[in-house]
Amino acid sequence: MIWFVAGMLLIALSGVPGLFADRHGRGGERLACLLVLAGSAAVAGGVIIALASGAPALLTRPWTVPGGELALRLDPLAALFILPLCLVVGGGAVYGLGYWPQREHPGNGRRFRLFYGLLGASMLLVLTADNSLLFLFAWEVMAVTAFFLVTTEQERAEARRAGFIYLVTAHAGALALFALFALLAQETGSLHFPAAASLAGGSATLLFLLGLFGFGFKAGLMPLHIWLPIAHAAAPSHASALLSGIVLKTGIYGLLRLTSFFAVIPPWWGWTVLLLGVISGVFGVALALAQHDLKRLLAYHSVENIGIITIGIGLALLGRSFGLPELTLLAMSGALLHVVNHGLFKSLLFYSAGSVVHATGSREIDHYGGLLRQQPWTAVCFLAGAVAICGLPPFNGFVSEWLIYLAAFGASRGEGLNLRLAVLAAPALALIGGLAVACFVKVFGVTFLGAPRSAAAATVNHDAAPSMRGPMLALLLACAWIGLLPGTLAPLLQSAVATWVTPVKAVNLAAPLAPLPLVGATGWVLLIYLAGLGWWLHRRTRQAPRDVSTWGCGYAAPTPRMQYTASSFADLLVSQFRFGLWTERHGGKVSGIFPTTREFASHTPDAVLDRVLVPGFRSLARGCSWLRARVQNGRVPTYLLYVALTLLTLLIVTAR
Amino acid sequence: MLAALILLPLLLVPVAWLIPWYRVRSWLLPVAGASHLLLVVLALGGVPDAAPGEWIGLDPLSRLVLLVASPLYLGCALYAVDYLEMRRERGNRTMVPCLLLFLSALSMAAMSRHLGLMWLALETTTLASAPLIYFNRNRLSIEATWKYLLICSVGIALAMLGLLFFAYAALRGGVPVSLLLSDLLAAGPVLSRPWLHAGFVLLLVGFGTKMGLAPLHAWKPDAYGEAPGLVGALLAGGLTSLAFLAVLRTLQVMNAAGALGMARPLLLGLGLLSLLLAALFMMRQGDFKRMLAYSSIEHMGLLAVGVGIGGLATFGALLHMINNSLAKGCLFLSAGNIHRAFASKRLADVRGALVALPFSGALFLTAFLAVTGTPPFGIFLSEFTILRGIFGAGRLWVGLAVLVLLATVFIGMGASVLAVSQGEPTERDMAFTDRFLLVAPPLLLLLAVLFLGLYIPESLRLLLEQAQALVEGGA
Amino acid sequence: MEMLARTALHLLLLLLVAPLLQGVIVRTKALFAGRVGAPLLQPYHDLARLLRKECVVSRTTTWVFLAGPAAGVAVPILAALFMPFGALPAPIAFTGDLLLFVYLFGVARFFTVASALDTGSSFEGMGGAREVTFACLAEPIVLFCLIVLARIADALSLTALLGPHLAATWRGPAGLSLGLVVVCLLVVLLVENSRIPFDDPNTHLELTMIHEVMVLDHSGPPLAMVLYGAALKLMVLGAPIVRLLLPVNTGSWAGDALVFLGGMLLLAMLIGVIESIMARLRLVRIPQVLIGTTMLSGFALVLVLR
Amino acid sequence: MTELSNLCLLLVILVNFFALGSSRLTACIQAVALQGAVLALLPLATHGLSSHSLLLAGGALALKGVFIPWLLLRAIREVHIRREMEPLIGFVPTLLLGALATAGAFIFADLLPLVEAHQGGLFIPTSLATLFSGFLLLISRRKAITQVVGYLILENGIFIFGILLAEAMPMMVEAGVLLDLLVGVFVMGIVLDQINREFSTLDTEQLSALKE
Repeated sequence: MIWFVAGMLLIALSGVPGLFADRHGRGGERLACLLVLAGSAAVAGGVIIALASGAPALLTRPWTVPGGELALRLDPLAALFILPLCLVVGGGAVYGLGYWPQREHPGNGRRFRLFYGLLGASMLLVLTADNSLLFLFAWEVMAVTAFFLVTTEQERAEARRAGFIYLVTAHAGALALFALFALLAQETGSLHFPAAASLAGGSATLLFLLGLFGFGFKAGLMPLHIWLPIAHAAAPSHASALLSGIVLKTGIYGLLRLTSFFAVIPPWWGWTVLLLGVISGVFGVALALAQHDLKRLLAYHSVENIGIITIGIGLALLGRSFGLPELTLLAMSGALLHVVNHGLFKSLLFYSAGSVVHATGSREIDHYGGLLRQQPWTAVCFLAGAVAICGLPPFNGFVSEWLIYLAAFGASRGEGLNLRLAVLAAPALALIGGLAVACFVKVFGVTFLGAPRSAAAATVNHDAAPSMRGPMLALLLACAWIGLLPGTLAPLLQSAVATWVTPVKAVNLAAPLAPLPLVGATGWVLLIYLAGLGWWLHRRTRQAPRDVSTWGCGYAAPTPRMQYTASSFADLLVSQFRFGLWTERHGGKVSGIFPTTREFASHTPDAVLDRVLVPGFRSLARGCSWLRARVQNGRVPTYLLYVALTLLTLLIVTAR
Repeated sequence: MLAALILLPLLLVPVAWLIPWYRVRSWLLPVAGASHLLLVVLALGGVPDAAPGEWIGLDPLSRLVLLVASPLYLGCALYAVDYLEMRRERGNRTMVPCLLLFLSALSMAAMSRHLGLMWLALETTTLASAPLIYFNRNRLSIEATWKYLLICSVGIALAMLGLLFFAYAALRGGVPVSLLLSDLLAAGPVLSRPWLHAGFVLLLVGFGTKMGLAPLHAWKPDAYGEAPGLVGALLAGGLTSLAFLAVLRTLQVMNAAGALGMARPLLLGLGLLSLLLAALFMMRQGDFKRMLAYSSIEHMGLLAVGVGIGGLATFGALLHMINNSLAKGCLFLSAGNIHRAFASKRLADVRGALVALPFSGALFLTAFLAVTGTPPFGIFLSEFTILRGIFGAGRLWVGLAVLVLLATVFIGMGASVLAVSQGEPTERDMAFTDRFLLVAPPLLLLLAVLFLGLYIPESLRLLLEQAQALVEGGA
Repeated sequence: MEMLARTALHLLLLLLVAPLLQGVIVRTKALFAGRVGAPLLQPYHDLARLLRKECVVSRTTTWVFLAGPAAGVAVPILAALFMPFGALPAPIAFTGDLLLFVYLFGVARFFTVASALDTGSSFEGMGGAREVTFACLAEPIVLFCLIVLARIADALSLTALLGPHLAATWRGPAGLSLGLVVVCLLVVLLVENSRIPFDDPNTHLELTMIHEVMVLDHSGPPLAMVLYGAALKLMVLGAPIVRLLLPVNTGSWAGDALVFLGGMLLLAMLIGVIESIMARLRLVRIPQVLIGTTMLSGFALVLVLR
Repeated sequence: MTELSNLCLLLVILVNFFALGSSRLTACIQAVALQGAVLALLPLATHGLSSHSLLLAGGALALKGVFIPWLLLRAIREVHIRREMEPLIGFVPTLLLGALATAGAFIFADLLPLVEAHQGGLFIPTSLATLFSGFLLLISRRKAITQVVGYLILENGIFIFGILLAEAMPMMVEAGVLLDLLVGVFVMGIVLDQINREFSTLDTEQLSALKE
């Protein structure tokens, strides 16, 4: 525990010395990076020690604020969230050296690193807090620091808008949590977190709904995902990685903690969560497919993956309400593993996307093309991340989705139709998987393959800097490790699920997870096959003539601009989801035998934010201004009238 | 020593009037403030609680208010030095004496154990602050002053009538008539109910006007909007706390008479109304100083709600009074700096304060976060405590309503504050930059709020609990 | 030892018989058209020639261009290890291997489309877009069918799903949904292998192609691997249909193998017949057909869930 | 003695109505001066000739009857405003409202239990009625001067009530009332002066620039 706390403090203070360093020097950022690395190492060490000891590590100190108590609790459930956090936070610090160097960003570099460290530390505190007040405290600090990361480039209007919307949603969610924990304190009589499965009845329903709202906002559960795409797009890439990889997960963590308190789980909870998961998954990936801003697209994929995780949680909740420990175990371990996996491969994707953006200076996918030649490292890393996020073997994404599938299939064996129907999660997952493949083939192909579509892409001359490459490769290895040796994580998953709900201690994960090594083995074989065949093909085609151009199907002068773009690639598929996406298309109609030049543009705004909330709030604000102009009309007599009326009303009320 | 708290600034008034040296006159303010703070600290430690029958004395409530008001005043006084230095054209021959008089009246209002005396002191604060609002000497400021004066005078007159009703309640109850707090509390049970209730309503409306509870708030946006930043800070941080103290005093009497059950719903209603009004009126507020006024209304509403619920919520409300005053001080002072630098307080003209005035801009933004209840600042604790009180009292819907309104407030206020602080700065008065004395006081106030968010000294907790017991003990 | 023998037999069946099916299909269509048609072994000759030929590679391409064909061959071979051939159990069988089976083809698709995009040709991009679109819509169908089978067999490995119990099931109450499953799987087979009515393997207008247009630039050995991969895929995906239609277990493995081969040939002929008697669907219709099929499979699932 | 005081009180109420009804500022101010003078009689009428009540009466007369009316008259002489142009609420409606308010005051007063000594007195209803009339004037008029007049009448209402408690709380109340009145109106006078200088009018319509 001491290691953990020390590491947390190191991370928190990592940005402070830099504040006093030279605006253009490298010392500050190097020192900060070093501190973060040391901190993450210490934290990871502390976690591993705590895990080895078996029992959850506790730390309790008095705190003199009303109801406060510095209570930390480090159990396997938290550990499962903390370990990827260490990797991503540490990696991000190194990545920043190359991606956001102080000399290129003298204005905001120091501020960025300060809040980066604070964010990391506050998340650690969120994941280990054992007291409502402390939790809220860390939660809000996390929200605010993340806000400052999003608005790093606050001179850009886009970043300001993103920051504002993020801040508002974060605060709204936090207020819901205020209510949640106040009611919880009323139930348990103290602000200390209750023990697992200790709450029965009471205002459970209200607590659950408040939690779903408050934590759902953070997790980016549809339709509460509004802040996510813009914020991820606006932040610097390693901040986006941290946001999408870890910050979202704190929402999931909160939901898990909350549900672990209750003794009995009514089935409709599981169904609600499951349904939300399916909606987030399908529409998240559909929206992603329709985007052509690289980072916005990745952000929507975060919504999708949160959906997958939530599907797992929903199944696990159903397993609990129907008393099927095996189902609970499979679903929850799948969900937890996907939490880890998404943290890893999404960060990998954001890092490599950042390297592309850094090189081309644009986030528009349709401006890329043929980058694989100049950026082989980035391309390989992105490819690996893409394969992983599509849930394809041999990478880690498949393993977690596989577990959730098994759980869904398991549900079909249960008695009672209201449980069996949960099996429908499986086709939904399949649809999500298929769409994800389509989307990432699109991104990878349009970005790295073919011919450059713009001058910016054609003049790219550098791959990711070594300091950016290192973290990317580390994450790549982590993904491959989980994908190829999944069995190694089984014990941790088992104990984590056991901390969430006790009965699964009886069942052991070994039986359901037995095939994992085989899955890994298949991955190995696949790799070997591909390598062998590829090597053979390479030898056979080594002396093939390479100076020919692509066969243009008889068209004489093909140009790069004629290549399929991201939009056109996705169009056929997106048109299937038109009912939910409302893609906007402008122009593009050609007529006549010799049509003149025509413009065509299509973009898909966020269904919830841009179609519902923004107009709604605009009219609300207009109404408020109107009312204000009437009430606050500047005339003293009117004001005195208010006083008189108040006096009369109160007198009448009391006289009655 | 208590007398000194009142007399010292009072004696300095003529001095300030007479001495010819501009800068020295400005420096009288910090001197008075510092010595006042020193005396307060000594008094808090040394002077025992007031015995029955004393007209001037301390009790936990007055200790709390002094504890808030004195540091805030010192901060504003320090700020005033450089501020007046920059506004030499305005002169400080009215400003300084009025501020000193304000301090004296403030101390008296906080310490008087006699409702009549307290009422008198409050009236004096109103009169002393009127010329301060008029500092800028233009049409708008005169208008603001007029409104402030008229509405507050009406309010204070109603409060007077309320006091007379209390007295008559005692007369009717057959006990010797006296407005001494101790006597009223002792006579509590026999006070005649109709008179008591009517009197409470009058006092609530009267002091509520001063406190700025909706719909009695109408003077606030104008006065806060037109007054210089430091005056706004004193009004929003000090005067409102005094008015709140006055309301608490009446509550004490009601409590002694066992009529809290009648008093609380009224407070709760006014509080919720204030929250609602503030929430709606902050939406797309184009003037950031008026926005601060609405924020002050919002927090007065929170105080009223807290007291209206009672129990833990009252404890939270008392804590909130401290945090709110300090945070408001920082907010108004930094806002004043931004106002000066951009020579405007319209959102349309003010952009990129973070770049233009690194310190003031950052302070403004941080103070906004603090005042909207973001950790690690104290307001987070007090708001959460109030909420716990509300939910603990089983008032589920009140709690949820308060939360929704707080969220709305955050949206409205956030939009304006971020618009002011972020972005590329618009053209501005380059002569004005962050000076030490213009930045240090708000910073110190903010640090105080931060401190209260991280650690609440045992003694302060005890004080708060005693104060709470005083308001509603035994009820 | 015995295990190794089984695996060897399994792979031999696959690798040797797969091109033959293509021959059978072509022959059947020729007969319907009243032509003699190419010899049954023509596909073997084609592959052999292509492997010998030189190849040309566009200058825009990278190594990804070659990864497509490689995956196209590697994946079916690997997937076949989980798929029982008729009554012959799969060499590898474990709980949940059916998902691995499904996702392996996802890998193949990923790299095939990627290599198509690598050429930078608008036509091949178009083909890729269609491929992924229809695959997306086919994916849920497969899952529905698998769930139905899993529910019937109460197991989660392909071998168990296609076990000896099927014969009884046909007669049982679940027979109807089994029939629906066969239909759905057949549709999926046709889509995945880009046959009429969804795609025409030997059309000559690129604008109407799906799969063929993706491999326009492949030549020589890579093209050979593409074709061979397609044949393997047809066989692997056809196997479950054969098993469902002929759920007979002769005691000996030779007998089982023969039954399976016979079934595969019949299936090939069936495909040939379908291709001869049906017209090609308009591209916009294809999604509707697929969604309809999804409904059908969902109905099958409901039948067994209740 | 009650009869005399009641007489005065009725007079006070009449003056309220006159103030509410009249459109001429000078008349209004003079009416208030009259009201102040009448109020000065009250303490003598109730508590007889004691030094204390004499002082109260003297103070009231000096302030309410003489000083403040003089101040206001001077003000309007400077800005040459004679009459209250178009009030926010017409004169007749104002009068009706005033009647309502007075009636309400009497009803409300009945709810409040009195001590024997004050039974049969009109003090409570009159003070409330005067208070309400003052309020009404404040609410219904545009001119700053008229509003000050309204404030004065409001204060008079409170003063009437104070007289009841005069001997119960020696010096305290009346000191409060008089001082408040003095300071309040004095400061308002200053502000009026400033307003006059800025706007060269005392029409509060001009004073509505500060609005949303």
